[in-house]
Amino acid sequence: MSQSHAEPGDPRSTSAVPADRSRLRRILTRLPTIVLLTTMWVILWGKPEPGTIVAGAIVATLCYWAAKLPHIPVRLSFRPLAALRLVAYIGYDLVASSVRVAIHSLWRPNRTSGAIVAEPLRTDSDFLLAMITGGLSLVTGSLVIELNREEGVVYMHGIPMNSPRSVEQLRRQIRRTEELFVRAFGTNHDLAEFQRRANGGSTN
Amino acid sequence: MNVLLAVPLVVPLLGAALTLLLRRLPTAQQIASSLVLLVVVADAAVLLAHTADGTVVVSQAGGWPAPLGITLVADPLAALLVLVSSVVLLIVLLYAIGQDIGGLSRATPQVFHPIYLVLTAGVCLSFVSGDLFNLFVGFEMMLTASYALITQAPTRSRVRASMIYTLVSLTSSILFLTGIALVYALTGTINLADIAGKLGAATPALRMVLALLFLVVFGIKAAIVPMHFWLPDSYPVALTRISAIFAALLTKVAVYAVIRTQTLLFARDDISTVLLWVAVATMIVGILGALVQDDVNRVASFALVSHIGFMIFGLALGTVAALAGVLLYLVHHIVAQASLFLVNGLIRQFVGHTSLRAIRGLTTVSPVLAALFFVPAMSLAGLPPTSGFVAKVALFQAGVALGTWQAYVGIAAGVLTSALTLIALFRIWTRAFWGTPLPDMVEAKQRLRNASNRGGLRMMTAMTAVMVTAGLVVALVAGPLSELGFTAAHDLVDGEAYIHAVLGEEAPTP
Amino acid sequence: MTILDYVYIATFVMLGLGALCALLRLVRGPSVLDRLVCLNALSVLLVSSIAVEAAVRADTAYVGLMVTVALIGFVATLTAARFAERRAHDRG
Amino acid sequence: MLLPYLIVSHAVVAVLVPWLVRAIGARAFLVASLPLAASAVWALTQSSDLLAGNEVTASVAWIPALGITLDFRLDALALTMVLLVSGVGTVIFCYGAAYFPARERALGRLVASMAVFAGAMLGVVTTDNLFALYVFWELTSVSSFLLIAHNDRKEHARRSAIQALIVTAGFGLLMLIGFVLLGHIGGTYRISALLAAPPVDSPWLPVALVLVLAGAFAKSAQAPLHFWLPAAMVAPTPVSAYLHAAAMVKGGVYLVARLAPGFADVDPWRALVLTAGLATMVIGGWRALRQDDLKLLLAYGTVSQLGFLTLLAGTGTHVAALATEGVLLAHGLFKSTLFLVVGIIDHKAGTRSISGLSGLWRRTPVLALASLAAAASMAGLPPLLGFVAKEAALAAYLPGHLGSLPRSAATLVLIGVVVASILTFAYSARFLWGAFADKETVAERRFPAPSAAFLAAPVVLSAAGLLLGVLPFLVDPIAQRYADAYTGASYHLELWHGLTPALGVSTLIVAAGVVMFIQRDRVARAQKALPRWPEAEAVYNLAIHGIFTVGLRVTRRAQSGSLPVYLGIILATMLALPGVRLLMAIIGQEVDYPQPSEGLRLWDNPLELVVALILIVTAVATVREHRRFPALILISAMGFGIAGLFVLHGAPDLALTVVLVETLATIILVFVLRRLPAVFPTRPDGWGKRLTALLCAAAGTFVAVSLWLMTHARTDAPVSRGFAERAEEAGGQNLVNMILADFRALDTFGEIVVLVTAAIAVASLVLLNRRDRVVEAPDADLDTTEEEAAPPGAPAAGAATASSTTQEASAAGSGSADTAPPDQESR
Amino acid sequence: MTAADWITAVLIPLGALFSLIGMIGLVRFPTLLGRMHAAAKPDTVGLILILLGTAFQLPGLGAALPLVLVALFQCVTIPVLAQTLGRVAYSRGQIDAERLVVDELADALPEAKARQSE
Amino acid sequence: MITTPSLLLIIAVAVLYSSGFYLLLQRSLMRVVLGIVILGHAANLSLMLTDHSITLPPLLDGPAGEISDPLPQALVLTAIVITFGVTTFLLALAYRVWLGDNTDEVPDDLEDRRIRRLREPEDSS
Repeated sequence: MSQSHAEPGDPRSTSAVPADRSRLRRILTRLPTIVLLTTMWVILWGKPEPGTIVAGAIVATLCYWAAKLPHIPVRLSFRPLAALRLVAYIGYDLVASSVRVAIHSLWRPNRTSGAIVAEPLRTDSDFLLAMITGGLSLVTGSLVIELNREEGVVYMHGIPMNSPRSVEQLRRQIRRTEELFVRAFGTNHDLAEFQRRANGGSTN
Repeated sequence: MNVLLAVPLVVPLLGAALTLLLRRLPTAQQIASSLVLLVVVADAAVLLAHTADGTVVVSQAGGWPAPLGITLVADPLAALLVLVSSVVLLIVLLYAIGQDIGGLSRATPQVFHPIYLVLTAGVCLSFVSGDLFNLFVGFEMMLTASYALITQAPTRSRVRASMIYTLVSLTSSILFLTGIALVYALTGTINLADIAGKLGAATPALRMVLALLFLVVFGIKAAIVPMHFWLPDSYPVALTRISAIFAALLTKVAVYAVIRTQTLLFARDDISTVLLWVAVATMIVGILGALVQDDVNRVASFALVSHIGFMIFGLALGTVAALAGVLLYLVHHIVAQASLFLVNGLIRQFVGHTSLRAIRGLTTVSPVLAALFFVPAMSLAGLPPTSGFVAKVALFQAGVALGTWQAYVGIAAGVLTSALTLIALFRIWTRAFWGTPLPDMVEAKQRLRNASNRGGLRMMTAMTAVMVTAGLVVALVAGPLSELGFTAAHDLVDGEAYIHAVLGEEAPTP
Repeated sequence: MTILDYVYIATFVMLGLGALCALLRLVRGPSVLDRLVCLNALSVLLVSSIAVEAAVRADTAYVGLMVTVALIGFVATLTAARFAERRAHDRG
Repeated sequence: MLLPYLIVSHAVVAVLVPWLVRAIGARAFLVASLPLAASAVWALTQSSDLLAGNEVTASVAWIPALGITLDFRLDALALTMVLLVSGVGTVIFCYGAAYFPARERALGRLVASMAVFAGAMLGVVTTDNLFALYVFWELTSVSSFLLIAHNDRKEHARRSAIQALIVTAGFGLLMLIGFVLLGHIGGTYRISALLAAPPVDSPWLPVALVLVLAGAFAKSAQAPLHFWLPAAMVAPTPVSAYLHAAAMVKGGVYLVARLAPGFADVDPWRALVLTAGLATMVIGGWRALRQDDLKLLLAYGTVSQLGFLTLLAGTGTHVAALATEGVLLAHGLFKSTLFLVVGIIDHKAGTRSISGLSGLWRRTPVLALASLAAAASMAGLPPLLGFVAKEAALAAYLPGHLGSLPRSAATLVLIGVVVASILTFAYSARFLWGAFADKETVAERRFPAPSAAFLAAPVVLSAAGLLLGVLPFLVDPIAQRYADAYTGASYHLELWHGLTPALGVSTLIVAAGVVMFIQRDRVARAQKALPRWPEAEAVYNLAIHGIFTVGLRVTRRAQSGSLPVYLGIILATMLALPGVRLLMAIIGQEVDYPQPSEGLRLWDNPLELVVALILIVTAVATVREHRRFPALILISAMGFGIAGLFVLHGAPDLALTVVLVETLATIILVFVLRRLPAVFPTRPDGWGKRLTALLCAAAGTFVAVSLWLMTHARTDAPVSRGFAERAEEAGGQNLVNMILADFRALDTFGEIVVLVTAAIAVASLVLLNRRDRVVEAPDADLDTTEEEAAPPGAPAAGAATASSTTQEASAAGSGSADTAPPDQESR
Repeated sequence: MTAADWITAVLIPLGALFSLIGMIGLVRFPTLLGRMHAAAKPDTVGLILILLGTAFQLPGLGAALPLVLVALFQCVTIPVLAQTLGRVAYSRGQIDAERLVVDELADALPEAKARQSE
Repeated sequence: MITTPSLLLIIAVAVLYSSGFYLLLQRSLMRVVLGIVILGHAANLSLMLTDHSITLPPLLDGPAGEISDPLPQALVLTAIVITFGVTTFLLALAYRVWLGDNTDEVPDDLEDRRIRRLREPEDSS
């Protein structure tokens, strides 16, 4: 199965398939977004009454149609256990590094320096990359500055970086986060690719 | 909800929506908006018939009783103004349609029609609103539409002019909102009739502060000196159809608001001396400005400012006779000013501009145009037998009847202003209409005559003639009109009829 | 006054002090990006305050507000940031 | 009564006549004279009835509520005037048919204006309502304005016309105020009722009379307002003959004569009328003597005679009243004759200058004869009507007929009248001599014989003067009827009263006049030697110039064209009116201040401090910020502050809206901002920076203090307490939403309309009119082709020079004039 | 004081503390990137804690559900914002190079630039 | 009984109005627009302050206690939206001014400027 690398919204990604099937598929691929929007609506409204749900669905469809959101074929899988691990890791990291930054900001902000490191990634699914960078940025003390999509290199700013050792730690953290994300959400194909690159050690 | 009061708001707005949908079908759009205005005119006529005996027609919007919901009220003054405004709006609309048919304008008709109808609704709402905040909303509808209109065919000078217009109007709106806040702070209500009742118990000094603040708020929009500067800088630059409506109606809506608030809400507070001096300053400064202008439209705009002073003068007198005079003046001025601006538009159409420095001998180029200019010029100068004469006599009579020195000061200023108006307007006549026509004007006339768009031009001329005739009709029916004026003025001075009609018979009165 | 009330007061004091810090940075600058960060921080603080307020009053009326502010504050800041980015490119 | 219809018929003719002129040329005058002739006939038929004591009245209601009704009333004075206006008018209209060539420019306008004038004049003299009188009065002014400038391509004609209009209509306004006062004092605007019961004990009565007289004097060219009349001679001769000799200028005299029976004894009346009349008589006569232009000679003569008439009409005695009637008629007849004669001379000889005419009497003896009769009448020679009238006039100031007139005044007047009469004789002789006599120094001109139709008019009028002089009893009864208003010894208009003092004075006048004519060269030298008086016209010019200069000064100061200044003035006004009032209230302790027990406190909640600090700091920082982007962020932060405050005040819905709107606004601002320069220009804004700051601080403080005091002074509990119960029955929970969606749905509806309208406006500004978009290039100005360029429909050169925005017009240059639509409104 | 109240009493001040410290960092950090770190993330932690605390005070699960939504938004938006700001800061050169131990992006940038323009 | 809003907020209102007015009187269009925005806030705030005490949101099914006055809130809501619409238009207009004149300034009126340059009235006939 060849992985499509089409840019988001590229019409070519669906044009190859026969017409009626493609329409069905298009609707199906859009369904999750609409369901998501509807759910939000219902949550905001407070009570899940049928009227609310219908109204929400209509509003969501309208929003979707009006905003002409690009529909991207979602190619993800979901592994609950790995996801849990991921959440736990991120949560811990978040709190821990928050405390770290807090300490620095309280006692020695002037002596705190940062570093920008380049770290090659081992996956190239769009979704995964977005999630990984998001996750990385979320965690205190790290900030994605630039993502080189073609070579799969992520440039991270980290803080506090007072020694080469902490730089290495930062790199490790990036790789760990990446791995967790791929394990939680990557398709089998992604996983295989990731492992191939990780084992091969080639950074491309 | 009383349908009569709802129609002038709802029908134009529905019409606006319809014309927006019909924007690809110019003819349908034109017919639709004309029909809408016809309906409004008819409705206003019926409304006037209902109120002519001094009855106050009230409609509680949504069925909620007065201080809670929004009340729409039509007393004779409001009803008459709705009628006159809608007639003027209709005539100007037809003028504009003529211009569009002839392809003689760069306006965007698709946008013009819906916005114009929104303006109509805003003007009507401002007249019949019985609620201070709703009045604000009406004003904003009108003003937003006017912002859209004044930027039609946005050339650089127009954009500049509309910048001035918009910012000054916005300032006024902000102050209006502030005023509403203060009124609510003081009385806890925003229904006009209710405020009128409750202000009685308020500290007089604070009440007077409010009275003066509202004078400033509406004074800006009514172009009362010294808050008038924006008007001559913005109106003359707009398209004719738009400056005509602005000059005729928008300032009058503000004058109406001044009258309504000062008579109904602040009748107990004697700010008549302030009003008087403001009126005198408005008359004199405005007309002095008109004397030195070099552009027909600018002369007309300054004259407009000056004549607002007459209405404020009448309000300053505050008697029944004076308010009746103000009503006559309002009607007269709406029609006369609209006529003058339409004629100026025709001049622009004929010779390409309105600068006195390059217009000569228009009587030769177009005798009809000359006749059409002459009548409103006479009317504005107050020469008999036009409506302007009648209105001025009514005001002078009221002033003499009151007999205070302030009244005489106002009368003196009025006489001086009338004389100077005569000079200013007949200066246009002698400079632009008499003399040997410039060669290029004769050519321009030939070109217009041979052009394919004569039909449009004819319609424009015809509509201008209709407007001028309307001015004469106002003079002709001045008898019944002044009767109506006295009825309306009684209602204004009394206030009880209004308050009772809105709040019910048991309401406390000031 | 229960303990909870003291807790709320303390919370508000902390949030208020935080807002003042943000305000300080907002005025001091020095760069646009600093100000944008402050803007976002303020919006987050607003959401936090609303949340506490909701807790104080045990009232659900504020919940919708929170969602909106959280989302909208972000949109504003993001737009401005994009603008700043564009200018940076223009300059570069 | 037929009269209203007759007047209306004039208006109808005026409307139709331009088309008629196109068809039959100047002969349209004949058609236009029909209503006049009908009026004359009608007046004659009424005269017997009238003399029997039955006054004819009619009334058309116009604006009864204001006392403006078109009352008509035909009495003796009115009859005289109607006969004069319609009779002389008919003749002059017929003359006009022969006078104007068929291709005369703007003839339609002329005939129509004359018809309007004739109708209005009939109205003036027959109406019985002060306002109706004013209406017709000003109509005559306006038609006179149009008639004077018949040849509007001449600068002089235009100037004279506007001058006449300004003087007559301007002072007419004073008269209007006088009328209003008079009506207010007297309780009625009916002239007859006022005269029947004149108000006496009001301090405003003299003022009213002075104002009315001012209008009358201006109309009747009394010194020092006389200057417009000679200038008006630029009009075609029939116009001068009719308006400025027979009819219009008599309007003022008529008004004086009309009001004199009621008000002659009220104080300033006589002093004013006699002084003005005498001065005008003498000045006019004196000036007439030195004119070379025959028409100007007549014009000054008219001024002099009008002074005489005013004097007589205003004297207010029985004999003076009789004399007034006589002179009115006589002057109307002889003066129009003479004007018509001048018209014929001008037409045929091509000049009307005394120094260019010689020996005409031999060429047209008929004309000379008619002139002789008219001039003799003017000079007061028997057996002409002029003589009869002048005898009566002299008698009026001689002892025996003085009535209520003080003797000293009468003597003074008599001397003046004698002097003026001598002058009159002299210039009458000068006219005849100048027009017809042989002069050695002047070569005779070609003079084609005028047609009989042309000659008929002066002959008829002059003959009428002769006829009435010989048969004064035709006039006398009418005059008696008018004079009945006064008590006095019986006196009749007659040729021969016997050897009375009046006859003696007349003889003296003639003798002196003859001497003066014979010694005309000496007189001329004496005139030259005398210092010239300041011309009244110079004063007028100075006044007008002064008005324009003041206008310019004021406008230059006030209308600065700068928006910041305008807005600053608005703020200043807000401070000056409500602001000062509030300050006065605070100083005078008229207001209550909140006490600590009533909630005077710094804050409700410490968080308020935070929010307020955010607001204050961001506001001040925004003011001090000169870079656009930081300012924008500050504004955004302020929005969050406001939202926070709303949350504190229990208004989550509001906070939500503020945040939403604020964000949208920020986004839009960003889109606009990125087009604009990074730094705000900080040019001085016309007002000093400190002054501006002070002004704004004061304005802000005013608003806040008002708010503070007014919330404290609240009179009633807010009405919104009533919403809760209503909302429950309506089934809503969130009151704000209930109000928006139900109680005040109209506001919400309006709000949506505003929003949509604004959206359309924005779209049409930004998206439509793309062709007006300018490329972001340094020389963008040159590309704004159709913006301010001369429209193709207009001549490029004319519009460009005319354009008030000259710089831009020239900058715009030729542009895309060929591609733009035929838009005339592009400026 | 119920158990829920106790939980709230712990969580909410803790969250506020985080926020406050973040804001203090915003003021005290000398570098732009440092301030970004300080402002964006303790804030998020603080917000989540506060939300959690609030959830225990609200009447029911249904009422608390939107709070999850808020937290979710925050988690989604903060990284996006941080990333954007970081990129802008870097491209505008508002990075204090002295306070960077390593800057591998500066080494890569010339070629990155070249690639972008292709 | 509380009859007035707290002083601090009154001061805030004063500062908002003052700075709004100040910006309004500037030549730079963007500053003027910002001034209008601030003034809009100020006016809305004044409306809110007519209800002078901190109370509960105006919900009938909410917790018991005195609720705040719902009417000013409704008015402010309407006013906010209206002000927003108009401000947007103003921005579009500023954009057009910039397109036409390439400046961010409120320009003076040309005809007024011409008349200001006149020494003598052009005609006084």
